[in-house]
Amino acid sequence: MSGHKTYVRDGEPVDVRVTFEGDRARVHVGAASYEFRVVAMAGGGVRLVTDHGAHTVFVAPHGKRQQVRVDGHTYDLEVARARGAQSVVGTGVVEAPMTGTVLEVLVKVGDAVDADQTVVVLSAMKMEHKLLAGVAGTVQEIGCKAGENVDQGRVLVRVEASKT
Amino acid sequence: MSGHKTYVRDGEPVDVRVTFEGDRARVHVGAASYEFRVVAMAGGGVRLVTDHGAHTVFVAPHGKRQQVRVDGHTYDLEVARARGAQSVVGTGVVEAPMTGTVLEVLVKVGDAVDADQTVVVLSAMKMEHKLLAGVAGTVQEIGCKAGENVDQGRVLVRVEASKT
Amino acid sequence: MPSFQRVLIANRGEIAVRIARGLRELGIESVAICSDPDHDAPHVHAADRAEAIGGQTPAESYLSIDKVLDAAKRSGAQAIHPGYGFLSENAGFARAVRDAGLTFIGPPPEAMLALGSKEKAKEAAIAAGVPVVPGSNDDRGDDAQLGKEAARVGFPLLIKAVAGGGGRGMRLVQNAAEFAAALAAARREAKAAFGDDKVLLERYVHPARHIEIQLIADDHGDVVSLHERECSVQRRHQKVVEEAPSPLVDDDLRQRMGDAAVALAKRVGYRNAGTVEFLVDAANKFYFLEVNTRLQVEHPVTELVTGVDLLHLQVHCAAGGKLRDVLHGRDLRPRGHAIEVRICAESPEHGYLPAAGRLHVVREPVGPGIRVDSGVRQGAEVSVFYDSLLAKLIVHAPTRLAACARLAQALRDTAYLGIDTNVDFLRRVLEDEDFRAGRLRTDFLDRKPELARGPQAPPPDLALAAAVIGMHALANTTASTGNGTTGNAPASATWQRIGALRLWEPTR
Amino acid sequence: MPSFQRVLIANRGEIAVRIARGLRELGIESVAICSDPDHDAPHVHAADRAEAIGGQTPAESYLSIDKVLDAAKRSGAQAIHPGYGFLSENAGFARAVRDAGLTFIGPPPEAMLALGSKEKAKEAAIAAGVPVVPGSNDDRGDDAQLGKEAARVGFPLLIKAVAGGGGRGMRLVQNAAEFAAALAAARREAKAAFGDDKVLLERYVHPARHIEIQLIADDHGDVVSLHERECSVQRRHQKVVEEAPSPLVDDDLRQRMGDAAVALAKRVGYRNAGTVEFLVDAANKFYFLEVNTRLQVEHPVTELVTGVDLLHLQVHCAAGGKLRDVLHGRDLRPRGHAIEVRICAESPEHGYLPAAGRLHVVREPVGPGIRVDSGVRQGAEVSVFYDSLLAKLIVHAPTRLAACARLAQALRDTAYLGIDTNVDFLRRVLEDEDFRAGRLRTDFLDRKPELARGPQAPPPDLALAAAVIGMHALANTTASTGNGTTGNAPASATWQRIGALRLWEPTR
Repeated sequence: MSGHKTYVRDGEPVDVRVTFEGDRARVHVGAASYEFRVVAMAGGGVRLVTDHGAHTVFVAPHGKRQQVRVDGHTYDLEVARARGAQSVVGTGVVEAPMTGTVLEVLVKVGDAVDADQTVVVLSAMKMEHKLLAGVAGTVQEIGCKAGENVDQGRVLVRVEASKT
Repeated sequence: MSGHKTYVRDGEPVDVRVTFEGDRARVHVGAASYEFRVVAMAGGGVRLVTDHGAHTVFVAPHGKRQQVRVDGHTYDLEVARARGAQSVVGTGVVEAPMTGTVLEVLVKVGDAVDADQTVVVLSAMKMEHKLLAGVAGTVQEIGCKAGENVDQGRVLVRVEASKT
Repeated sequence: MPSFQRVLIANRGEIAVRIARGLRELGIESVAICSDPDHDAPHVHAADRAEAIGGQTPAESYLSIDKVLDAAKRSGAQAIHPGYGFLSENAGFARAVRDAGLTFIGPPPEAMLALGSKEKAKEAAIAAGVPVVPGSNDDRGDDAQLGKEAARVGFPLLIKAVAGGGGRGMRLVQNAAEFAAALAAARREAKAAFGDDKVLLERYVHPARHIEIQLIADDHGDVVSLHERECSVQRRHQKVVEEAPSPLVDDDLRQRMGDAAVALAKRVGYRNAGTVEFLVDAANKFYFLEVNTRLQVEHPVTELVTGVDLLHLQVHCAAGGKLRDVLHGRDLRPRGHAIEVRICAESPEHGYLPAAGRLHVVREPVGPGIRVDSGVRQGAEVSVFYDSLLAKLIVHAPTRLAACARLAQALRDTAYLGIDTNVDFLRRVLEDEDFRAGRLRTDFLDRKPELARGPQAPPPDLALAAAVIGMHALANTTASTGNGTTGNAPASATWQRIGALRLWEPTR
Repeated sequence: MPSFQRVLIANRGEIAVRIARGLRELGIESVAICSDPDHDAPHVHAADRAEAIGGQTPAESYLSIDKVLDAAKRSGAQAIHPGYGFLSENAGFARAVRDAGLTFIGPPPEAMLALGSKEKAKEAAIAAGVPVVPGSNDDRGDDAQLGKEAARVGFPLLIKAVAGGGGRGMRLVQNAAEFAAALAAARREAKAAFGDDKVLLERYVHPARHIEIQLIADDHGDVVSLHERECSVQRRHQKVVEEAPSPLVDDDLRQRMGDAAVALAKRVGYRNAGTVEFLVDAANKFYFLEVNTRLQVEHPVTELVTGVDLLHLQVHCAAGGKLRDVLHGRDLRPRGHAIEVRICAESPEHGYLPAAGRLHVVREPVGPGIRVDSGVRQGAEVSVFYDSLLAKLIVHAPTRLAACARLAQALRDTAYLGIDTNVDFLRRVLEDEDFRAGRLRTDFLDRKPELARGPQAPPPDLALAAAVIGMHALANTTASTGNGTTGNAPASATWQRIGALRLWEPTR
């Protein structure tokens, strides 16, 4: 499972990409890379464990921004684009981020979609993953159907980006 | 939305039926009837509000029994049969308890099912409802398909009870 | 022991929750009241029962004397606790409660009136021999006479417009040489602003500390001082941090301030809990400010260091009980150190802009010596209608430094997210070197604007990484339980989710 | 002020959490250790960092001196806090820690050895002039001589097999006339059971109270008594409820017991925190029982009534600090009343059967005067490997009755569900008339079996109705977010669910 989000820091966009393997998260923040063991806390927070200690994290939406509280310091982050917080492939090619079962296909060929619109719901690792169109445009192809088992990387939906 | 469960009290089975309307719950315990306003508490408990005061309730499974804590007193309840805690129609006729959208049909005609087996997942009021077979037996008829909108009372699945 | 069977709480938020808990401990039924937006607010569920009184704004609900009295009658309550704010210092309400045959848990309306205006309160203080800020309010238009008065009042002094407000017509005068010119300017400004050039003179107490004395008084002539609270850390007269004892008060000053406060209370026939506020100058001279005729927001610090429960004492006194029955032989001297911070929905980083919205995350600290008096719950909407106070975080520790460390740590363990709060600001105050050294003055925050501004550095990589991980983690723990759930009792997946919120583990 | 930079906590559960919090307040880094099942236990996340030491059972983990020392070295800790239980009273461990060049936060091994066996501790007590239970342990087979000894010891007395245990060979003798026959029977039983008919005599102190004195001692010769804890409510020598001060101790007895405890500590060169346990008879005569050479489970009640922080004092003393630097001029007399109950995974209603399994619901009370020292979290698995103590609930209030009311209410506000616990039992104890009246004896629970049994009535309709509603409510709040989620930031439905758990409202 992986995800991606762009924040604005000091006026510059910063890409943050995260990949999960088991309980490990590898995060790229711009050119830097970090790895954590992720543990959920009763009550809604998350602990990020490293070899040198651990960080306590709470997150919440804050209007169009995002609040994150790390070790008792709150940061109010500016989000660059509404590209979607869930598993996103931003090219218009919606691939299965991991092997799983398609729960729902929410669009059909020819539908107009927004970048943030969920097009497929995938069940994997017993969790539900919402896959977003990634770009605004028109659905060109549907590569799966509800109930089908799909391998990682399988193209589930193709969206042609609309010209703006 | 409604539900039903049978407990054993003083060696005798006691039927408990609950019907929800909005935030109100009407409960029949044997021949007696009660009505509460139901309010969820942050942290997992529930408040049952009456005109004369309110009760604080926590519940948890306890092996094959069920714990309920009401106003600081814990009761360890004996459950009569594993009839299912979710929306159940116990006759083998699985009806839509409310208008909604079928998310998944988990059986096909001819399948052998247990009474406690989920046969249909319905999305209604933006919540997911698991509809159980209600009786052990064989699926006779499927009356819906995934993605379909169904009205309240629509027969979704029929199960013929097996002879025991 | 005299008491009540049922008490109505004419308030909301943390103080209503705290009163409901206290009443329950005393075996007294509590009745909450609620406006429409407070339908299922924490204070409603903290009480034994609730009376909905409708309305959105305070004026339509908690400030409506008729609605509150109606609710009290409907519920069969014998007494009303007003909390703080709302109707708590309204003598008319106190009288209406009494006229309705109920008990007002607070002072009698006569005492409230005697202390209600600053002018009257000052007269009462002078009559009781309590020092007040030296001044002169007898301007007959004779500037030479005023010059003599100024010399008597002493410098530095303030010239204020009698009709004034908002600082217009006000002049700070450092010495006699400046007086005549400043007076002329103040008169011109006052005339222009208010059409009245009358002025008054008042000694400028600076640097000053705000220190107050907690009193409790019964119907039998006993008035007991529960000593001081230090409340100098303020912003525009709004207290931000309160503590007891004051790091700046010694036994002698404590005794003299307590005696003064008791004398004033006796003079006006005061009953129940009340607080006498003083300004204290650099030479430890104290001057009467005003009396708060109610339980105060900051009462917990007094409870922690004296070991009394002020709510219990209020109920005891209101029911006609004698203080000597419950306090006789008790050592009430401050022990250890207690500090309270007020957690508010406001952004010090943005000019203290008030915040409203949904509290998506509420995480309140627990542990030895930590007390949280909270009036909110996770998921609740913080309304624009009411005070911005979300909760009070109070610690008690053996020493002031240990209390600072405990409170700073407790603030790090606290999270109220979804709206702006002052939690980070409070932590910065607690970690400030001057604060930790006890160098407190009423202009403490004015002199340290950097505490409100906060660090200007961009968020570190860790914050960005944590934001993305946290978001994904939460989003995915709400994942579908899918099929395969057996129907017996609540699905184990359900329990896992609501329970452990276990991440990255398949639900069964 | 001497201190450490990093301390390893050689324990788990609530005490490890409490130590980690206390260290953080002192600015000291904490290092947790964890066995395999404790991988993500609360104590691990309470510390700044953790060293996994593997193993399932205590013997494989928290009892392994080698593993603990390895972890300490790996982490760079300068000191080890042992908590209670596990290695805390193991003199060999204390010595190994010292030999490794680290500081053991506790007494020196020599003091532990001097107090380690009951016999040695009794000798030390006698040498220090501390009263012990009168007895005779010099059986040379001469029954007539023993009869004379019995008269000296006094009646009632117990005849016990020297080689014995488990009550075999034990006889309670009410008076001299019964002695000869009882002695013969005891000898026969002892011979049969242990192959040795030697017996000892011991005064039977009954009815007795269990009262203990908390001590803290520094390296500079100062030993301070922090007064008594009343721990008479026990089951099979396991404390169930502890409080301070004892309702049965007056200033004079407090002073004499404190002096005795201090004398014993000085005699053996005791350092750091320790507790001297006594039996007290109906005539207020006290008899030495034993010394616990560690911080005790029930230490919070002492902290609440004396205002000290025992963990802070332990660290201060272990680092070579002087008590007079931190306690000089402090009033340490008990103020108010504190009561602690131990919340355990066991079922008093079923013969105190231990319970294990998943804690589906954890709801811990909050409010003025309430402290919870907890070692569990919602969703966690309670393992059979470890002690059944889940958490301690402690209250502080102005009077004992107020503390009883506060604790009973706090217990009603508590929920640990999914496994059996003693929460309802504890509430029944707190509400018991004799308990509330302070009529405490070590056989309190034996004489009141109905407290353990609980009410025998069938569950009321309300319980059944609540069970079904609660189950449905929870099952349905985990409902699918379905589609329609816009992708910007976490889905609002997610936030609603994790946040408010709003029932019966459509998610957006």
